[in-house]
Amino acid sequence: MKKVQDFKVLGYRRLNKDNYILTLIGEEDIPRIWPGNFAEIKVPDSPDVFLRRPISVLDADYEKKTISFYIKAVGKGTLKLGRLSVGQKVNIVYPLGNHFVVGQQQKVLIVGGGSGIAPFISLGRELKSRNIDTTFLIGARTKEDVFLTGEFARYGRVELTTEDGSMGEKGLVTDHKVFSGTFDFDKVYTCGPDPMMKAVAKIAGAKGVDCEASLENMMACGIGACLCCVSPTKEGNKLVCAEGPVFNTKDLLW
Amino acid sequence: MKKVQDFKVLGYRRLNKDNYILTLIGEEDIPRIWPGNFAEIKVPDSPDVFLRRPISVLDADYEKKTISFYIKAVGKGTLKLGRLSVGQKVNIVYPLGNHFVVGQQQKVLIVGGGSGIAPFISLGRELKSRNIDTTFLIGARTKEDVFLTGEFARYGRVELTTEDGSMGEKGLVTDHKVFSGTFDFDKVYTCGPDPMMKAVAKIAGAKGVDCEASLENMMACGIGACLCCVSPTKEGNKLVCAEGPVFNTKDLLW
Amino acid sequence: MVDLKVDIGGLELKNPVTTASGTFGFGEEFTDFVDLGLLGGIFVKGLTLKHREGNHYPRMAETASGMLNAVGLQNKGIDYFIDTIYPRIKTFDTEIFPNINGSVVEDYIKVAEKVNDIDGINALELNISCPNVKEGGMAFGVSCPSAVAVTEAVRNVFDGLLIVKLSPNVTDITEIAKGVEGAGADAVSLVNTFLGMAVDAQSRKPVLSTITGGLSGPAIKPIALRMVWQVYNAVKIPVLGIGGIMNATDAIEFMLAGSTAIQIGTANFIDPQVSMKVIDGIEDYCHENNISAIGDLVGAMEV
Amino acid sequence: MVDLKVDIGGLELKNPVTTASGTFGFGEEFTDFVDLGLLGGIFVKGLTLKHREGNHYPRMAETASGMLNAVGLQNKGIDYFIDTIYPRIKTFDTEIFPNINGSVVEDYIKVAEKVNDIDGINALELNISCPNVKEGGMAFGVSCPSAVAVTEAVRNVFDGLLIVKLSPNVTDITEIAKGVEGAGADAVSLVNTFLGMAVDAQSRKPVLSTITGGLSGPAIKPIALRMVWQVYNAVKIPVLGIGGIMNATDAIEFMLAGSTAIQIGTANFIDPQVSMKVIDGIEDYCHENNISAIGDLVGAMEV
Ligand SMILES: Cc1cc2nc3c(=O)[nH]c(=O)nc-3n(C[C@H](O)[C@H](O)[C@H](O)COP(=O)(O)OP(=O)(O)OC[C@H]3O[C@@H](n4cnc5c(N)ncnc54)[C@H](O)[C@@H]3O)c2cc1C
Ligand SMILES: Cc1cc2nc3c(=O)[nH]c(=O)nc-3n(C[C@H](O)[C@H](O)[C@H](O)COP(=O)(O)OP(=O)(O)OC[C@H]3O[C@@H](n4cnc5c(N)ncnc54)[C@H](O)[C@@H]3O)c2cc1C
Ligand SMILES: Cc1cc2nc3c(=O)[nH]c(=O)nc-3n(C[C@H](O)[C@H](O)[C@H](O)COP(=O)(O)O)c2cc1C
Ligand SMILES: Cc1cc2nc3c(=O)[nH]c(=O)nc-3n(C[C@H](O)[C@H](O)[C@H](O)COP(=O)(O)O)c2cc1C
Ligand code: FES
Ligand code: FES
Repeated sequence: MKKVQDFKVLGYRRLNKDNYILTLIGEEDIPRIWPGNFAEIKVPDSPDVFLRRPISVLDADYEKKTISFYIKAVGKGTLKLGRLSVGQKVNIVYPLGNHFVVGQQQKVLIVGGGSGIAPFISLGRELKSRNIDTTFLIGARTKEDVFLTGEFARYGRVELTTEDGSMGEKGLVTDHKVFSGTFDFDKVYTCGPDPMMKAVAKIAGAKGVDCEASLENMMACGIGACLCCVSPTKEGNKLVCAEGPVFNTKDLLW
Repeated sequence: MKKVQDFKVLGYRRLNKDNYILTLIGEEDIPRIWPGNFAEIKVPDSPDVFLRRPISVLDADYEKKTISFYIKAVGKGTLKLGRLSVGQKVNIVYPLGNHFVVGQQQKVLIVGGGSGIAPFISLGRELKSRNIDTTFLIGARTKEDVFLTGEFARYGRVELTTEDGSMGEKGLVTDHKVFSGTFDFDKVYTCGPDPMMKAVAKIAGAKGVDCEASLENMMACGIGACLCCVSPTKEGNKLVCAEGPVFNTKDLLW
Repeated sequence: MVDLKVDIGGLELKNPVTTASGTFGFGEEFTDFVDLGLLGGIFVKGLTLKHREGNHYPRMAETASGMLNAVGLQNKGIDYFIDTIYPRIKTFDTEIFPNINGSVVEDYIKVAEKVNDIDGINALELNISCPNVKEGGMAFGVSCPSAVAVTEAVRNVFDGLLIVKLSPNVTDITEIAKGVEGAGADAVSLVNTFLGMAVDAQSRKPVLSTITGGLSGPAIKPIALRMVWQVYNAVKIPVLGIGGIMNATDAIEFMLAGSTAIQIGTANFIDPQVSMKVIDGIEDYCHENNISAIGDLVGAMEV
Repeated sequence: MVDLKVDIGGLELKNPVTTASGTFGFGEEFTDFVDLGLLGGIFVKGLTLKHREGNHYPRMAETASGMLNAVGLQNKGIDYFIDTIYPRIKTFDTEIFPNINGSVVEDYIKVAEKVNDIDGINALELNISCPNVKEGGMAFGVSCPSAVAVTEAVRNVFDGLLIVKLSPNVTDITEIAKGVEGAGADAVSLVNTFLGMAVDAQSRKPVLSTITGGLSGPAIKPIALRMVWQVYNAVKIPVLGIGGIMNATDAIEFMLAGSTAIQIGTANFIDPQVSMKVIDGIEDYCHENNISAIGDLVGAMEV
């Protein structure tokens, strides 16, 4: 059940200059949120931000009625969301979109880059609860851009790559050793920049392993009403907000 | 010299539910402000307020670099200006418009109503410094709407009328006894709702006393550039922001 | 009690608040947010004869108090609507208005014929103003002879209430309105989106895959209001006002300017519950202003 | 060093940033805020043959990301400009562009003749798009034959650079642009304001004394950008882009869409110093993007 709800800013956790976790607290019950679901956030008090902004749900606490987002400030809206006052009202529409499918896997690989790591806390917890062996492979530019590894470590092995080699292996995620040698994963989940996801999907495809990717897209409504968000698939154009954001990469024209 | 300047909110003094004094503090020198001058305030963080809002300068402290405004919340902009956080940035263009002319008077009457009392603190101070005998006649709806009388009392006699008689004489300002009996003022200054100013101007005119009124108007630029603000006068349409807001009522078509 | 019922050319709506085509899906997308049975009506997403994939990504750009879209009538075609979608949504206790589109007059006729045969459909909106398709669309709506021609053609095959949706991208919208009135339209709805463009200064490319797109949202409200008022004064058939309506006050302004009913578009994206709030707000306004029948507001602006 | 100089039909401006007619007074109003000598040029407030009182109050309404104005060409007449204002402002080290208006072609001719005789004036802007006057104004700009007629008439008597200011309230702005190009215009400027309306739901009256007014500000930017791009592709003469430019990025978007120079209008009310900030911002953009001559940006949008 989707809903529109007013929350209040509970607080921030600042990860670095541009990255932060925003936690909101509400009064109503939070509906069940699945790993990969997102929210459409109305950026308050922002004359130049007209539309809502889609942001993945990082985590939610059904007891405390809190919900949190991991946000990278890239423009007007995400900058402003990082500068609200505690107690300020924030209206969100949530939970939106489909979600990562967790099936009868034994060993999964999660590949995240940039703000694409957000869905993977809750996905990791879900996998762990089902005793599925999980490896998180996180790619970043430098060690300053590596976040949440402590959280990921609770749910599985954590591997890192940085472009400058300042942490983990040097290079892109796809250069990482998990992809060379034996590749005994039976599922890959990925979220991050398009080129990264495409490269990961290609490798997974080559190895014959099922791969799900969460796509980004410009969105207006987030609920499948405007048909503004679109991704070409083998079955024609699909709505990223309603038929996605998670797609099985074998259905995409990648 | 007019300027555009960033200030910060220093604080509020709440007069009642809708009326407040907003004080801003800046870092630059404040140019000389005359009684009747106004500022064009950019309402921060307000998606539905596009244009600046004209507000009379209530007072300024050249030493402390503060400037204050007496504001009545009547709509989007004035509501928001009453809800800023301390330290929040506010950009203003000031000082704008002409001002009340203080000449060789002996005894003056100041008639203010509603938010029209704002220019009269600094005018009263100016008159007092020149030893001019000053009477403030303030009209309000009820005693809850009577403000700043303590300040006015520093500079002259204070007379009050309220529509419900809850303070001062009952009735409109024009019913007040200063207008009956001997009327020995040699100048009248007025600011407030149009009907009030017109009535005051009519009496002053009948008594042959010079009268200046500060007019309100919808404004876009506040600096005489857009020609959006206009008041008909005996010499044709005049710009309220640049040729006013203070007019000698004998020049108006009242 | 305020009587909110309105009459558009013989068709009665519960209230003047409807949702605009392309901004409310098929209604189903909003069941979590809105009690659809409270709405005056739903104008469903634009339909064409054949399945259309729509335009390439990106199809959307945010602008000051508005947005550009270049969806390009993505839909599965009229038959899919009739066979699969309509059976699902016909149970909603509100008026369903198909919005029909075509590249050539023949297409419009074929779609209208099919709509004419749907049980339970009382009206259709003839869209001659879509700016986002290469052929047809807005081209019909910006020339009076072609607007008249397509209206006449559809009129001949459609027995229900015919609402023609006008393009604002014209010098004189009253000319087109009068033309389609003469050609048998029972009502006109306006405005569709304004043809606009967004440029990305960094990449030095257009933001939209189609270069230009349709502008909607509060940015266009003043122009839309003006056009509604002009058309209201030019024709005798009812006018449905559209363009940047975000709240009840906006809706009332459109009614005062001459709208018998209004359509809410882009606002549904900002607040999926806005349509219900507008209904409530109109009712409150009527109470406060002692208006017993909403129809009294239509065209009541004193000039 | 970035070369910011631009050439409009033989007239060189220091940079592409000018201020739009009716939004910058005669420049004098901004001397406390702007070093006028830094501007590419100033389009002064609209001038007419005779003194005009303009329209009644209220003349202005705020709208979403924009405003409506109904000033109605209040001015003291061309002779007053020549005798009193111009002598004061001619010392500014920037190009002064008179903006001329009329109710009938004869008036335009007379004003243009007078402007032709002013020493130091190199160009004029022929406004055939003012939506706020009962006679003439926009009526000239929305019909191709009349736009051509007034352009030809003024061309016959004016020797300097003739810039024709186009109305956006038309079906096909390229038709009018091509028409005035053929009639001898050296450049076109666009857009003037869009005809809009505001209604006060409480008083149930129009907000403006004239009922309708001209919409300006960022709300109109997407439509203005589209028109600039269309006109740029339709004519060979330079295009001056106008419409909702609030910052350097907006200005660059207009240049990429085909503007040789730009005019800043409503933004001057929001920030009286915006014109200087736009100049600085354009220079920064050129530095960051290794553009050595600003002219390289004109029409450089890759489609
Ligand atoms: C399903 C989904 C989940 C997302 N989850 C997260 C998340 O958890 N954390 C996070 O930081 N970001 C997330 N994003 C991306 C986020 O929506 C954009 O960064 C944000 O909308 C940018 O808004 P802005 O106002 O800051 O930027 P703008 O000023 O609007 O634009 C800045 C830049 O971002 C690009 N951009 C704008 N909107 C989008 C968009 N929707 N998708 C991609 N690029 C865009 C623009 O083209 C421009 O280049 C998600 C996007 C989607 C679609
Ligand atoms: C020279 C001058 C000095 C002023 N000084 C003060 C002052 O010291 N304190 C104070 O509280 N107010 C003052 N005002 C009035 C103040 O500018 C308006 O109340 C304010 O602009 C309303 O803005 P808003 O966004 O709150 O209202 P909106 O939501 O824009 O409108 C609410 C109502 O106010 C009316 N209104 C809007 N703008 C104006 C305006 N400029 N003048 C008159 N009515 C308007 C509207 O028509 C509407 O009815 C002054 C006005 C002028 C012209
Ligand atoms: C994303 C989007 C898709 C649209 N699709 C259609 C459509 O299929 N058919 C149609 O007649 N109008 C379509 N429109 C136009 C709207 O119905 C409406 O006329 C326009 O958006 C102006 O109203 P608004 O400002 O309230 O959005 C669409 C508008 C948007 C924003
Ligand atoms: C208050 C006001 C007065 C204007 N007066 C004139 C005028 O006298 N002559 C003219 O050609 N354009 C006039 N315009 C139009 C502007 O020059 C400009 O074309 C329009 O405002 C669009 O630009 P903007 O969105 O940057 O304001 C006026 C605009 C405004 C807002
Ligand atoms: S964002 Fe509207 S359909 Fe996806
Ligand atoms: S507000 Fe612009 S001239 Fe007065």
